[in-house]
Amino acid sequence: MIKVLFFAGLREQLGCDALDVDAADIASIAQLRTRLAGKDAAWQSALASEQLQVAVNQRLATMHADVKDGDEVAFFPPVTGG
Amino acid sequence: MIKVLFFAGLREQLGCDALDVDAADIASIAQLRTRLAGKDAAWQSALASEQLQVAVNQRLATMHADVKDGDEVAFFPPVTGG
Amino acid sequence: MAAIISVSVQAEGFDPGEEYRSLRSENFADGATAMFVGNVRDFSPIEPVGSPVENSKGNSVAVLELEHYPGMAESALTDIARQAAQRWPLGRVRVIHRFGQLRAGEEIVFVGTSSAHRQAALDACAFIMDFLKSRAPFWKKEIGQGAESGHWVQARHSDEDALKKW
Amino acid sequence: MAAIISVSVQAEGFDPGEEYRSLRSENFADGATAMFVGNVRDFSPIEPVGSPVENSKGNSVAVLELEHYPGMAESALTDIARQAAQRWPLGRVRVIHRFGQLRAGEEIVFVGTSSAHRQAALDACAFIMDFLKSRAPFWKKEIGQGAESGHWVQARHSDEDALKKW
Repeated sequence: MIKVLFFAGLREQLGCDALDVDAADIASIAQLRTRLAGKDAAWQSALASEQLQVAVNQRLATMHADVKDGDEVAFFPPVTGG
Repeated sequence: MIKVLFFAGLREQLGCDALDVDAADIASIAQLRTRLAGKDAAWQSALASEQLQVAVNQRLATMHADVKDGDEVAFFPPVTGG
Repeated sequence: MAAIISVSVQAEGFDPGEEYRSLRSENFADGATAMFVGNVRDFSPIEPVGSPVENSKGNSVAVLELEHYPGMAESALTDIARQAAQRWPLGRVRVIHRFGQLRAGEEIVFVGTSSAHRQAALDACAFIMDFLKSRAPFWKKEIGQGAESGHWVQARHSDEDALKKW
Repeated sequence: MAAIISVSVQAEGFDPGEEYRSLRSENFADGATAMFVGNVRDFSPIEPVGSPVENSKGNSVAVLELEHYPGMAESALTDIARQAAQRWPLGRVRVIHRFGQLRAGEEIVFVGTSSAHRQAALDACAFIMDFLKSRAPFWKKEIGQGAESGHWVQARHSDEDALKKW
């Protein structure tokens, strides 16, 4: 399983803060994103944002990053702390 | 009269923190400096420093600045506050 | 000598005066201390009479809600502080970032650096703030007075651009 | 809107925490506060056994004596603060510089700036420190433990060079 987290505006858009995704057939963030976007139109729209950022195991990553069983992946909008 | 002040290391070298100088024949800082340097060898040496800074009426000035009766002129080494 | 780095991600408030004392305590090697504090703003340059209180840019902010990614927030801030300590000769680095609901005027973030050199302390403080703004997982939501839902603050390009100078 | 500028040249100590509170008091427009504090250092990287305590660079400083040019010191600091306020959108500027005898660890100088913009607050704080270092009439003399006379701190070229970036 891959643990997937969503934060801030994205979390609200999806109405979901976390879910588990079967790691079979998923080797990259891009594949994970495609799988999630396939759930329905709302997910497709929310995950289509070019500004979307991703972290793998709590470190910022790119959409090309590898992902494997047991990883924690988080999607979120650009950060606005400070 | 021109009121002349000396600070920090220069004050100690000269053994003098302030003196009044007759403004007659003195129109510039350079002339004032020459007059003071003429007092004796110690003054000549102390006032010869290229690093010497000057303020006229409490504002930083150059050695070419004008000076007139009633002005306050201060000579001092490079500042080291902060 | 490695810098002493301390990072906190917390709901509670903090006292910048106390943080200053902690940066200085038994610290005779560092003559320079730089600090930055970010507070919740609350201002209404244009507030027409009778208009509803809005939560968008430039209007009155009653409450700021700060969401964060627990775990990653701490490690991202620690990573940024370490990068600063590798780049400049720092004695101590202190970073605090709050989360949860904050009211106007309250402290959000504190960055403090001490060094033997003023430029190092100042540059490191600015560096940490710049990276924190664009790399640490915190999100701000402005909730206007009386408003039920809020407005997510949008990231600014100028914040991302600020990283280029380092 | 003109910045509120406050400058003090004083023998007494000050409390950076108190200065922070003063910069923030009823200040809801500025979300950013930058501060710099300079303290008297006291360190002895090389201190051979039996050597006399010296007051030169790198050795133990028992007392720092700060001489200043009364009147000009205040006006020079005010002028620097005003320049900063013309250059950046600052809400408040606070500058304190002490004179007289200070012991290791004591505060010498405080610069605090508040602004709606973090970069403005940080840059203005650094700008004021840079100009203060090379343009405000203060002179430091290090007096070693037990030493009767002292050693005037020499100005560094790097401080003059620091002005070029502004």
